Amino acid sequence: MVQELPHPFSKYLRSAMMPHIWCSGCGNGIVLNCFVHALDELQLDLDKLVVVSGIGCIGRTAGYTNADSFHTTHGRAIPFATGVKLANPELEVVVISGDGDLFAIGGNHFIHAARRNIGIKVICANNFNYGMTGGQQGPTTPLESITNTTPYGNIEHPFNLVHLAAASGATYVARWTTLHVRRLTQSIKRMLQKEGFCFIEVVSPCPEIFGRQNKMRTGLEMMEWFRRSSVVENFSDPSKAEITSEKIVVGEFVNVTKVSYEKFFHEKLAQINEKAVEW
Amino acid sequence: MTKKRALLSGVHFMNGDIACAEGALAAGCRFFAGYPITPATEIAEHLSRRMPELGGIYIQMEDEIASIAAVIGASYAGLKAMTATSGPGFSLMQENIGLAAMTETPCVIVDIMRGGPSTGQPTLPGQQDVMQAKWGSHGDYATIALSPSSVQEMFNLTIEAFNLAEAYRVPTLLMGDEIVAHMWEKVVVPHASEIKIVNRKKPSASPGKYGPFVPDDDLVPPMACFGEGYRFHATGLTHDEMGYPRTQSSEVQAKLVKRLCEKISRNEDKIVKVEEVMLEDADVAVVAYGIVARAALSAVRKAREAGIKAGLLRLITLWPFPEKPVAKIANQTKAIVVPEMNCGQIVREVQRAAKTTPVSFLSKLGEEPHTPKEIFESIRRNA
Amino acid sequence: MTEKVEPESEEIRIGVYVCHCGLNIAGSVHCEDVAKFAATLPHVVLAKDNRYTCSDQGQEQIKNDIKEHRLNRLVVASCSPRLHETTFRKTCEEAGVNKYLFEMANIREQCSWVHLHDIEAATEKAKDLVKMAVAKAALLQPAEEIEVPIIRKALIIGGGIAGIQAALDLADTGYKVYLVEKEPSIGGMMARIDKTFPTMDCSICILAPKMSDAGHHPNIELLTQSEVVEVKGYIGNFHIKILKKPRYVTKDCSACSECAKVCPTIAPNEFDVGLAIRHAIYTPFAQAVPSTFTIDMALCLNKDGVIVCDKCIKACERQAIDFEMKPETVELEVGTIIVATGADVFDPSVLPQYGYGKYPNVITSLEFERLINAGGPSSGHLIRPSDMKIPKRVAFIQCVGSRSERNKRLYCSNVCCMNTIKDSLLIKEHWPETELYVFYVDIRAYGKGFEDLYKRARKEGVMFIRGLPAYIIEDRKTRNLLLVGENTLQKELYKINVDMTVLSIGLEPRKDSEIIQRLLTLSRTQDGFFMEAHPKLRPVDAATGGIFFAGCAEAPKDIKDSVTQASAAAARAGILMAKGKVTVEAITPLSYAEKCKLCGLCTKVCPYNAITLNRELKRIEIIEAACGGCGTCAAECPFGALTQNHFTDEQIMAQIDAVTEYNAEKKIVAFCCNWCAYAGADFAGVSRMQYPPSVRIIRTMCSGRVATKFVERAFAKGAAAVLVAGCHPGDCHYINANYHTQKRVERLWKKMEQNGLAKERLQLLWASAAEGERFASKILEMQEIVENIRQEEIEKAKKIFQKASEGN
Amino acid sequence: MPERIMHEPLDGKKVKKPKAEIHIISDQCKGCGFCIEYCPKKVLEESQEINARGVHPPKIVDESKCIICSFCTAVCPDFAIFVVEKPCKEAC
Repeated sequence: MVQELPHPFSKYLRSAMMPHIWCSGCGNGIVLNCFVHALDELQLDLDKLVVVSGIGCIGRTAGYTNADSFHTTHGRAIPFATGVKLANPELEVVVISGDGDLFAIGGNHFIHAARRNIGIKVICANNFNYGMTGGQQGPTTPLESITNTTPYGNIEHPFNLVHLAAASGATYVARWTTLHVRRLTQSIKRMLQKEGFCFIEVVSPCPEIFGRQNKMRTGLEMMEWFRRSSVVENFSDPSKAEITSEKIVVGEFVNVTKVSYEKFFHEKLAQINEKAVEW
Repeated sequence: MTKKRALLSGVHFMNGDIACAEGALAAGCRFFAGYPITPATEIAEHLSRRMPELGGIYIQMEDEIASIAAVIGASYAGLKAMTATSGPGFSLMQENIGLAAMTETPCVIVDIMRGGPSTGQPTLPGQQDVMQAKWGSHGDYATIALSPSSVQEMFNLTIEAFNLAEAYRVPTLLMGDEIVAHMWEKVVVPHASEIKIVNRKKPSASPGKYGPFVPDDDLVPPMACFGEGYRFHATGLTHDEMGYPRTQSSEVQAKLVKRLCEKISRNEDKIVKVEEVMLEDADVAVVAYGIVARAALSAVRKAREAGIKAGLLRLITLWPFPEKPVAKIANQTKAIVVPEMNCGQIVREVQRAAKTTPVSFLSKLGEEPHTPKEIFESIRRNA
Repeated sequence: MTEKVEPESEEIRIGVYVCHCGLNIAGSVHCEDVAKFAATLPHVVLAKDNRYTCSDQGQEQIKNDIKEHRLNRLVVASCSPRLHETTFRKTCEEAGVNKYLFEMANIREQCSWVHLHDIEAATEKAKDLVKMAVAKAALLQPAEEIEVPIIRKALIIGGGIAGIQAALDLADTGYKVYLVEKEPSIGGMMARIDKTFPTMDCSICILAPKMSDAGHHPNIELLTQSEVVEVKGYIGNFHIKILKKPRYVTKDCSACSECAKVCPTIAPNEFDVGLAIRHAIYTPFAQAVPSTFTIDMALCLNKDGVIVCDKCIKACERQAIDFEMKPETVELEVGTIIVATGADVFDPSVLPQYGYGKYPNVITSLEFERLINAGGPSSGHLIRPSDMKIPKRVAFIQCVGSRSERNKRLYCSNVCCMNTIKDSLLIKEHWPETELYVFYVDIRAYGKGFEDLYKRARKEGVMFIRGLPAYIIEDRKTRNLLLVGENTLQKELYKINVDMTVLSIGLEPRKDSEIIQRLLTLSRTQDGFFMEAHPKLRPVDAATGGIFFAGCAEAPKDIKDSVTQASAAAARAGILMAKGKVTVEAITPLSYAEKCKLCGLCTKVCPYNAITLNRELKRIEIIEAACGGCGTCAAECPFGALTQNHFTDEQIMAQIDAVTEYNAEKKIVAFCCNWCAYAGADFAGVSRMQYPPSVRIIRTMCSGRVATKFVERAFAKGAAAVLVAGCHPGDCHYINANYHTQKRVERLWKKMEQNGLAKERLQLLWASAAEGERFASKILEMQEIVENIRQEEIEKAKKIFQKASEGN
Repeated sequence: MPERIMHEPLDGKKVKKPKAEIHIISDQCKGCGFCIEYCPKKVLEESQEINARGVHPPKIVDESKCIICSFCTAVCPDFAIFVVEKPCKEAC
């Protein structure tokens, strides 16, 4: 066992912040891993990258990536990122946050950013509950699941995030689990090379908080669920992309070309300034 | 270059909202994010036309929360950014005004005050948000708040607000009211070259060394922007000077919060602006701000005609509170009259500063501000 | 679906012609008497005898009589209908009489020739036969043959040389062709062979151009890694379902093989019989068509849709790798099908005496082909597996899995002799010093240029020793092999030491032949290869219409024969598609809706799935085009709701009654299927085999048509014995209809036993068209019964089957 | 193809497997076991040692079986394991 060599991805991480705060078996580390893996494969200029996150366990990701990063208030990562992207379209702006942050308190921002087609890239780690606050029911908590606030089983219908994103107008929509690291990495690469609003949902294990209350005490057990249940159905109907204990539909669901808000805006600028000169 | 695309200059007839918008442009603001709300809507409408002409960004967000968040983002990306709203929107913004304070984000928030609470009186003036401007968001922090009382000042103070925001890396609030916003007046716009513009300090340290929250002697840290190669981190969590979360450390917390407040209080003298009228020999002083100050001025003149030695202290800066100017007049006058379009907000600060000098409060709520007569009566009573 | 045609009200006027056929008939039958007798029969308005009815004058006379005497039914008593029915049917049509109003009495093959020396009996029998024909003729109905359109597209199953050739021929003719291959590449066995005999061409060199032609032909659609899973429909209108397995590599693949270089998993390459390795992502051989690589998911590390290893994905510049590919079902509509599924090779590891699999230096002829092949694992160097050294002495053992009772492979595999001779010459060519021994049973060098090659081999010093080794002993140290056996020419034992032994393995039917057989309703020979419609005259047609054979699927063949047969099959299929339509003989079922109880039995017994039960409309529906015309449905229907056109119950009953009207107790009523038993009886006649004249043959298309009530009727009318004769099981011309015959006969036997009747009075015979002897001896055997049967027995049967004698 | 395969591939020995060098940063490991469970060649197993975080990091069972697919590296949430290919002079 040799140890002198540094980890190949260490240059993408803020050594001062390592090790991360996440529990053993938590999928957030895999999301971060795949994200930097994609950066590595794309040889992306880190000086032009901005990572924005909201509140929640995964919200720490911004702090861990060795790029310009901002850890906003709960739910506000997307509008903050919108400001950044519009102010400097040269920047690659990536929002990495959780299901509660992006789709409960931040839900309105998400659908409008998608509608406007702002050129920001959103990765959502979906762990089915509010992990950081100790495991409360959230917008993606499956029906009948047990959480600290649904002790008798969840009676709220969860969001189908890929359906929501597709319906809101995202130009790229994919879902993978933390077991599909290769596809997730490729998917992130594809997303980073696209124009307009993109969204990837990563179904991620939360063994300590969610799993514990739902008969999946370890990360391995949750990963086994993913292995057992996930089926790759690329470009299938997002509205049918279910997540149940029997079936997790993963894949790329949307990949279309649509002019981004910022590009559109600057085209307009050019036009009106043409006119202005004529006057 | 055609006239339309340039910044304005010369003499113009406009309303307060437009003056504010033009002031922002003159100050170098190139990003506006907002959400329609009376009586601030014209600012957005005007900028939606003017921003593009000057190559700036205008965007209407899904709500005021998003608007302020976008403004903070734009500021970190290097643009001077502003949003404008009124009471209800101002309340929604408080969360991220706190974030702006915590992350020391230079930005301007315009609050055109209307009758509250809640939806209140959308089309009528008020001064009920001035305390919210100080205490609106949770936790201890300091902001700067200015109060224009004319359309000309809507223009001037907007520029001033940007300069202060940039100088002190602090969210700066322009607390206008429905009347100054909708009133049409003559505005003299100096040529761009004659307007003083302050820009944020850029770091001298190389990317490797740079800490985003390492303060200079004035307690204000130089500010790098995204994409400049500094690869820094900022967070709403309690953080050290490198910007990294230190949620468990009491000394980091104490150091940080103190500095956030002191970078304003220590620079109070440089920040605070007041207007003093006929105070040299005054027995009775009126302390007023915003639109009310204009009624107060004519009331003071009336009193002088009636042989009462009255004077006016007009607060241009509301926050940090002009402690010293108020204390000064308190020493030389018998009484102080404070008219406000609320149930008594700034008056408490005046009382605190005036110490023993009696302060009488003149409240006005509803569709119109105090008449000069009402204020005159109060002066006479206290003379 | 045909509705019952009401018999025309017009008076029935039958003309009968008794042919002398020179002396062939007249020699042992009094034809004039027969004609006179015929004239007395009901509805007969004219009866003549003439020398050669089939001659032009004979036919002219018939035509004139038809006009002159307003004949509307025709009976000719002459040779076998198998010979001249079509001739006289044409004559009728030319005279304006529907050809289905013609009936023949076979008084030559089944009378004069088999009773040469008993003129009286023969004449009596001839009269009976005419009487039967007239009885049937009176009930004949005119019929129109229906036409079915043919889809001008062909499906070819199997992408070996036969499939490729057939595909190219059809495609060049202008027809759309779907070429289905279950392996990743077309090419089949020929692609694996080094050289071809007798010309010694490089096999792949002459095959590769054809492969790429097939790959790029605008009219050919290749479906590799695909298998036919469902075939519905009938000649001209087949609906095919094909399961296309995922390749996991898209067409963008440039076959640069960078992926294989980085693939971490390896396995033996099946194409090289495991003598070389391949990776999980691979192409079986360099010239593969399509050249697109494929991923062996059983071997790949990426399971359950989780990509663990992405080396190939990273290595692929064109991004042609797609693990998301899923199996797809392709649906096709074709008019014709060519079965070119090829053959397997015999697995010699079942023969312990040769130690294949145990001794490293015992290899098969197929492995040898890969070894000697420049593109093979040893890049053409003949090395022996044990030590990779060039063997000095090599033995070939012939007939391994051919011509052997023990291995249940009685047939000659056809290619092994020449293949060995070719191989021996190849070795001599490169390593002249090598000692070569060929152990054989017979050397079969029957083909063009084969003998020369054989001579050359002997001249080159290849030792041919008659007599296969009894066993092989391996020297543990040297791994050399000692072959021990008897030289049957010199009648002496031999013990020969060699470095390597090549087992010349035979060809055998594909293990999955049953599947193809079931899907396409084909029949197979005892050997297990697919059976052609006629061994001489329809060698590439299947019994099922619209389906043809090419290559080793039909029987072991060499490349030349496979190509020849492929072109023949293509031509046959082409003929159908060029016509664009096909006519079906009007011997299809006829249903009486009012009698039908919707039991659905007919749909179950139909070998062609030509009958479907429409529950909504409460009726059965018959697809004439799909119907083979065996009549099994009519025989099985418990309610008499089905009968067969031109072989109706009434007609057959009439024939039975005609036979049994006088001294039934002296007669055998025989029901013979047109293709085997009846043909067998004809063959007995042709070869002048003599048998008792007591038998009266009623021809049905298939023994499956013989309903129990026919047999019962015969007994009820006092017949001494009844014979039901058909094709051997498995050889049925109507796939499996004769299984139902057997069941029915067994039911009757049981019934007879229960009623204390001698069941041997009913006999079941399987006789092929070639087994005249078998037929003759059966009649001889049954004559015993006829002679020994007691009157009471006959009466008893009459009583028991009483009911059957009433009506139809 | 249906033939039974009875002989060893002649070129079996010629194929050269890359030699892996597995690096485990033990103290960074949180012991989730993903690398162990999902290694296609079962190269790793849980060790008995207890690391700085009080968990059992993986240990190498048979490095020679590793085919450097690097799935362990990709699936590790803690950046605690990676594999490099040994330079040829060591490998061959």
